[in-house]
Amino acid sequence: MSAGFFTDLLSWLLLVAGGFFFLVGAIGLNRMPDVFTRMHAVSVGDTLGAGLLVAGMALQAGPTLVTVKLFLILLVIWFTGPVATHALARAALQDKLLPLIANRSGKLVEGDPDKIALKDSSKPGKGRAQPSKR
Amino acid sequence: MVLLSLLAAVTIGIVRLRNLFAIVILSGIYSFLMASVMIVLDAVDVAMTEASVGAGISTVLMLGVLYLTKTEESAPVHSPALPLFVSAVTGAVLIYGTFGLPPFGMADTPVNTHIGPDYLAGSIPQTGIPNVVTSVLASYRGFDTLGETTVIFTAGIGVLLLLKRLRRAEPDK
Amino acid sequence: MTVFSPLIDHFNYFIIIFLMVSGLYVVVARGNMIKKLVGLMLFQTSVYLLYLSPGKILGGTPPIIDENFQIYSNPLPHVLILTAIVVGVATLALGLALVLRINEEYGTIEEDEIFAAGDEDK
Amino acid sequence: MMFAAAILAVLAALILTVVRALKGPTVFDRLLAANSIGTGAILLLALFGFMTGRPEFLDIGLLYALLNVIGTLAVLKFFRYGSLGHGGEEETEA
Repeated sequence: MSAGFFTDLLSWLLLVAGGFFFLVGAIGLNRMPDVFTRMHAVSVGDTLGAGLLVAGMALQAGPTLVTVKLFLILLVIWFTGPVATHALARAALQDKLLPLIANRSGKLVEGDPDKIALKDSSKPGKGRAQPSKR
Repeated sequence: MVLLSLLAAVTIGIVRLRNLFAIVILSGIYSFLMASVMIVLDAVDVAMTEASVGAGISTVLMLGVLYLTKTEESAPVHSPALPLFVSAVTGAVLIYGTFGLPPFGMADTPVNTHIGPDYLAGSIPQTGIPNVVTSVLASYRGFDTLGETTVIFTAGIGVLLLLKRLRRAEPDK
Repeated sequence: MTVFSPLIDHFNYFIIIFLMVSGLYVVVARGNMIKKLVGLMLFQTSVYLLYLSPGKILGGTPPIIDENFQIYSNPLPHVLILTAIVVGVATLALGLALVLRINEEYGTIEEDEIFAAGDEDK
Repeated sequence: MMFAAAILAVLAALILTVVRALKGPTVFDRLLAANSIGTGAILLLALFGFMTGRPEFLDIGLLYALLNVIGTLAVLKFFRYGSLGHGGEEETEA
């Protein structure tokens, strides 16, 4: 009885946390200013959210075939998500879509990552505060 | 219900957008949402087919055609008033018609009492297949499926004929 | 409550009809061939939903026989729609092939430009 | 009950994602949203299966996951090379 109760409690926690992270990812998808930062937001939901949700469901399912399938799905999501995001970022960069970079006054402007990197190396005092996101 | 509203929202997007790439991507999203709705409506096999056909094959086919043509729709020349009027009238008539339909999810409607239960009861004893959709598709209504296969075959031949002319014409250029 | 209950009971039908009508609108009003095909797809999928939604029984499960369950949704619409989806993709492929052929012949996929080109030929 | 809570969260996330897909200024935004919707649909499907007590339909989730990435990569490959491998004609016959 108590073991079942703890399992339920744990899967409650995992499911709520997973739902929360997935929601946070979606909110980030709406709030972030450009494509590259949005990718960053989505990855939260894709990895942590999906992982916690799957873990919560697996606790409820117990050691059955269902659990195996769940973890297979998780594996596929975890492998394909970064691949798709990487390809997306590459294609976006190739399509002359530049990431937004904060300039001196903190305003967001479109910047060329190569030029920024050059500027950083020429002025070592400033440091690499804005690495170009690929 | 929320999923259905999302479907409607995506539809509005499809109608309004003019970039054909965005339209194809949105139709992929539409297919995913549609498949989710079908899961909720208990149609698991249909959802599987819809996902693979709608989100997979259709998207790839349309992209292939977009590659060979162009990706931007030109601005509409005619005023949309007449089609809008026709659509609105059709929609109004159809919505009037829905009030004659039974409410959602009732078990005692004519649809659900006439022949479906026979299949459900007969599937295991008569065919031994636990998935009733499979048994009806392949066993009770096998001729329908034969007809379907014929249609696909015909469509395949049509596509081949059309594209054969295309390929023969290309080296001349 | 009495006013709104038919609206809630028929909500899925309303959405279906909205999809159907917007598909119709796209097919009639837009000149672009590929967009017309997408509109055709919208119309088709709305019909799928129209078939599937009366077959759902509240509290039922998918029609895969299992001794733990008693109520199943109606399997017949699923079969019909399965056929319809496959035929739908076949017609879509045929339509896209036609679009390619038209594009090769006229150099455009806009309806109006095709008509204009046809008039010039006469 | 716990599955219902998670389903609500995923549904809300899906709504927000669809908003982005409709608003998205560039094609890439929409594509990102499409990818995210695919993940959301998988999770929704799994949670729904658990809620109704028939969690055997996870194969479909697996199919969704694979199709999701195939669709995304097809579009992206299009952007990168301007074609889908051999060009459009071959693809149409498939």
